[in-house]
Amino acid sequence: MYTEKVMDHFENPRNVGEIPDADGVGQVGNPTCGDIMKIYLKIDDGIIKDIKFKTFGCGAAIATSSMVTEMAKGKTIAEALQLSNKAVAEALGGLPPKKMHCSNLAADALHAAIQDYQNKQNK
Amino acid sequence: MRRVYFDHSATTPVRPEVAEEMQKYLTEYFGNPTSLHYFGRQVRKAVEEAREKVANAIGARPEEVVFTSGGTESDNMAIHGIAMINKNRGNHIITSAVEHHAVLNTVKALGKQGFTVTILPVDKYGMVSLDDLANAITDKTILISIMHASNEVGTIQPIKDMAAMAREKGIFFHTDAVQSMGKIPVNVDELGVDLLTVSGHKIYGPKGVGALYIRKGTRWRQTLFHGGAQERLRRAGTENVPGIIGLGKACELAARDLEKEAAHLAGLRDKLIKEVMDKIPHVQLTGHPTMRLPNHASFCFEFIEGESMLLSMDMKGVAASSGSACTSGSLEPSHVLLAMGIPHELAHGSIRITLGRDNTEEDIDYFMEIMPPIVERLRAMSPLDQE
Amino acid sequence: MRRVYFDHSATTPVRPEVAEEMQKYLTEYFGNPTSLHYFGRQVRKAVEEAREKVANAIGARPEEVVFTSGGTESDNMAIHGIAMINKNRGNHIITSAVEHHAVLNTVKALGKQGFTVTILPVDKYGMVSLDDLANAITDKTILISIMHASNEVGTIQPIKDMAAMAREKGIFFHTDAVQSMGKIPVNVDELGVDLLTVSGHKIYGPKGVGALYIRKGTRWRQTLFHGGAQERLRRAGTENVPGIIGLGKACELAARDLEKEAAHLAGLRDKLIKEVMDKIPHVQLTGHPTMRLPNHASFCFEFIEGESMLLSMDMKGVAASSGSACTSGSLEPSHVLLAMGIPHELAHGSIRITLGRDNTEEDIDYFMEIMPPIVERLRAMSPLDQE
Ligand SMILES: Cc1ncc(COP(=O)(O)O)c(C=O)c1O
Ligand SMILES: Cc1ncc(COP(=O)(O)O)c(C=O)c1O
Ligand code: FES
Ligand code: FES
Repeated sequence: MYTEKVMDHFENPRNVGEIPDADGVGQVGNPTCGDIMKIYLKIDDGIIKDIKFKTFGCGAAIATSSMVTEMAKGKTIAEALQLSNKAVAEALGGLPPKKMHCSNLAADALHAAIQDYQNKQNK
Repeated sequence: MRRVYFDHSATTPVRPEVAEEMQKYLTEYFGNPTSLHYFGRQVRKAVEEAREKVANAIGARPEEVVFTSGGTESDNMAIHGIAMINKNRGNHIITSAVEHHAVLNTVKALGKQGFTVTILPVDKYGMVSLDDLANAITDKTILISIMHASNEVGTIQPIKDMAAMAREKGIFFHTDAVQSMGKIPVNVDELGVDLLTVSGHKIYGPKGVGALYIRKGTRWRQTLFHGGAQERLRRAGTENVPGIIGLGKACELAARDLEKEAAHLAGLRDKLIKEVMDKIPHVQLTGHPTMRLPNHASFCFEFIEGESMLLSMDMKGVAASSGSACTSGSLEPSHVLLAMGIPHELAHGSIRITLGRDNTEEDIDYFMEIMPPIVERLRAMSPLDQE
Repeated sequence: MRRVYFDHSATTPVRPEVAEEMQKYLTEYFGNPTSLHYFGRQVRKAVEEAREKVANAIGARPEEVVFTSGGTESDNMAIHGIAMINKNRGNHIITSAVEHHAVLNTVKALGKQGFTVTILPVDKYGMVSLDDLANAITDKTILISIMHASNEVGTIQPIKDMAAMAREKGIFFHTDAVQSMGKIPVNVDELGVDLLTVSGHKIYGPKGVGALYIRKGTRWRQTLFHGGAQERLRRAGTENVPGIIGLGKACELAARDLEKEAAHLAGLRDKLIKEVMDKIPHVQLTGHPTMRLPNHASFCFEFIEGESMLLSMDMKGVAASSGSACTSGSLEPSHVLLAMGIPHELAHGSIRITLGRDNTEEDIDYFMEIMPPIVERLRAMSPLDQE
C-alpha cells in the first residue's frame, strides 16, 4: 500500500523530537481522522536552521512529517511557505488515494510553525 | 523472519482437510447440482451432506440451512427477508450499536424505507443490557438482531436471555454467530434464535461462502435475489459447490474440536493479556474482562495510533488489526469502540489480537519481545506522551 | 461405461491450471485482502491482478470490474442498481422474453415496485427484433437488458445495434454475457454496453464467483447488500479470494484460446446437428440456424418427453439437459421455447447438447450410436407417435 520511500521515512523518521528554545512552534490536528502533528523551528537569518517534529498518526502521517522536515531544512522562510502538501506527497513517491489527506498535516504544521515565528517577530 | 498471524477475526487459513475436500469438487466432481444426470447427482449428494454437517454443528435440521456467499449476505438476507415479509405486522426493528456493518447498515437502510429502528447502546464492556432491550420492545417490533460475539472486542452477548424475551412476544430473533462459531458453543435451540448467520472463512473454511439458519416456521422469504429455483427458492444462483463442501467440512471440524480448541486459545489469550497489562504502561483492555471469546485480546494503547503500530508490528512479522480511524475506510474510529464510550483519541490507539489454532506460547513470547520497543519508539515520537 | 459430458451450458469443469492457482489461495495465501499486513497485502495484489485479467478479457479497465458471487448476483445487481438510482429520470425498463430468470424475474419484481416493464417478444429463432426495441423505447426508459447469447437455444442477439440505439437516447444497456464468454468475442466497447455480466463456472472457472462490468460514468449504485467497504463500496462482504483468482485465470485462458476453441466447437456442433437431423426423424433444431453459439445444439424431438430422454441418455453415460416441463422446477416448459412460439407439446421434447473443450468426434459418434434407439424406444411407448 505504501511506497518504499514512505516505509523508509516511517521506519527511520528524520528530525524527530522537540526544540526546547524553538523560535516557532506549530501544531495542527487533522479534522478528517483526528491525528495531531507538532513542528518546532529554529530560524536564523530567515533560514530554517533546525526543525523537529512530533506526530500522533498513521504511517503516512509520520512519513510526511519526516519528509517535510527534510524538505524544509535549510530553506528560507519564503521557500518553506511555498512547500505544498502535494509536493510532500510527491517527494514520497505518492500516497494511496485514501491517505492523501494525511499529507495536509505536514505542510500545514510547517506553515503554522512559521506563522508562530512571524507572530513573535512582529511583537 | 518469523511470521506470526494474530488476525483470526479478520480471516483464517483453510484447514488442509478442508482444502483437500474442496479440491475434488473443482475438477473431478464438477456437475451442476441442479442437473438430473450422473454429474449433477454426485454433486447434489455432496451438497446435501455438507448441509447436514452445518446443521449438526449448530443443532439445526438440514432443511433449515441455506447456503449463501458469506456472512454479509446471510445478515442482509435474514434482516431484509424478515422485514419485508412481516411489515404488515409491524415496522419496528431493534439492533445494537456494536453490530457488524452487514447488520447495522442493513437495519439503517430499512430505517430510510419506512421502518422504525432502535439501536441499543452498550456499556463500557460492549455489552447490551437486558433492561434496555425490554424497554425498547413495542407492539410494533418484528425483529431483533444482536450479534453473538463481537469481532472487534470479543464480548459475548446474553443471547439466550434476549431471545427468550423476543420469543415470548412473538418477535423474530436473528444473531450473527460469525465470530462465535468454533470458539464457544453455538446451538440454535439453546440460544433460542430464529435466524443465525455463519461464515466460512472465520472457521478455517473458504472465503465467499456462508450459511443462514432459518428456523422452520419462521415468516421469512428471500427478498434480495431473483433467479433460478436453487436452495428451495431461498437463494437463487448456481451453488458455490466447492465452497459449500468446504463450509460443511469446516463446521464439522469446528464442532468436533471446540472444547480442545477453546481451552488452548483461552490459555494463550490469558497469558497475552496478562503480559501486555503487566509489561506495557498506559494500556487498557477493551471488551468484557470475562465474557469474551477465548481467542480475543483487544487493547487501546494511549498516546499512539493503531496503524503505525500495525506497520511496525508487520515489519517484525506480526499481523494484527486495529479499529483506529487511520485504518478504517471511513476515517472514523471503530463505531464499536465509540459506542463503548472510549474517546476518539484512545480509540485511535486500538489493537486487536485474535488467536488461532496454530498459535503457540512462543508466538506470544515473540510478540512480547517486539511490542514494548515499538510502543516506546512511537510514544517518543508522539506529541501526546508528556512524560 | 463411457461418460460423455454434453451439458456445458449448465456448468463446466474447472481447468486444471485454474484449480492449481486457486489452491494456493486457500491455504498458503489466505489473508484478508482488506488487511494492512503482509498476509493481506499479498492477497490484495493477487485480487487486483485477477481483476486485470477479467478486464482484459472483455476490453474493460480494471476499475470497471466488480467481483460478485456469480452470474445471478451480477444480473440482480446491475438491474436493481440502475433502476433504483435512476428512477427520478424514468421508470421504464425493457428486457426480452428469453432472458435467464436472473434477469427476467428481477425485472418482473421491479414491475411490482412502481416500474413499467416491457418484455420484448422474439421470433421463431429466439431473436429480438430491432424494430420492436425501437418501438418500445419511451422517454421514460432508463434501462435495457438483453442477453448476449441464450443458454437454452444458443441464439446470439444483435447487441451492438441495440446498444447503439440505447446509447443514442441516453438509456443504460446491460447484457448478460454468461454464455457468450469464451465462445464468441465479448468486448464491452465493441458491443457498446454499459453493464455486462460474467459467471465463472460457465468458462471453466469455479462456481460461486462472477463479475459485473460497470462502464465508468454509469449512474449505478450498489443497492442490494449493505456491509463493509469492499470493492470500493460496490460489493460488501469479504472477497471470495480463491474464486476471484480462479475467475481471473479462467478469463485469461478463455480469451487466449477463444479462436481455436470456437473453431473446434463449431466443427463438432455442425457434425452433431447434421447427423441428428439426417438420422433421426421428426426432430427440429431450436434456436437460430447460423447466429448461434459454436458449442450449442438444441432440438425438439416430437412425440417424446425430455426427462425420459435425459434419463435414458444418462443410463448410457451421456449428460445433457432439457427445457421440458418435467425437468423444470415449475412444471411449465421452458419460457424461452414458449416465447419462440414452440407449442407446449413440442417444447416438452426439448434436448440441449452443449459442447465443451474436452469433447471429441468420438463423443458425437457415441451419441449418434445411443440416441436413435432411445428415441425409437420412447416413441414406441408414446400414444402420440401415430406412424
Ligand atoms: C461479526 C461479523 N459478521 C459478519 C461478517 C461478514 O462476513 P463475510 O466476511 O463472510 O461477509 C464478519 C466478518 O467480516 C463478522 O466479523
Ligand atoms: C444466461 C445466464 N445468465 C445467468 C446465469 C446465472 O449464473 P450463475 O449460475 O453463476 O448464478 C446463467 C446460468 O445459470 C445463465 O446461463
Ligand atoms: S493521519 Fe490519520 S489516516 Fe493518516
Ligand atoms: S409427467 Fe411427471 S413431471 Fe411431467
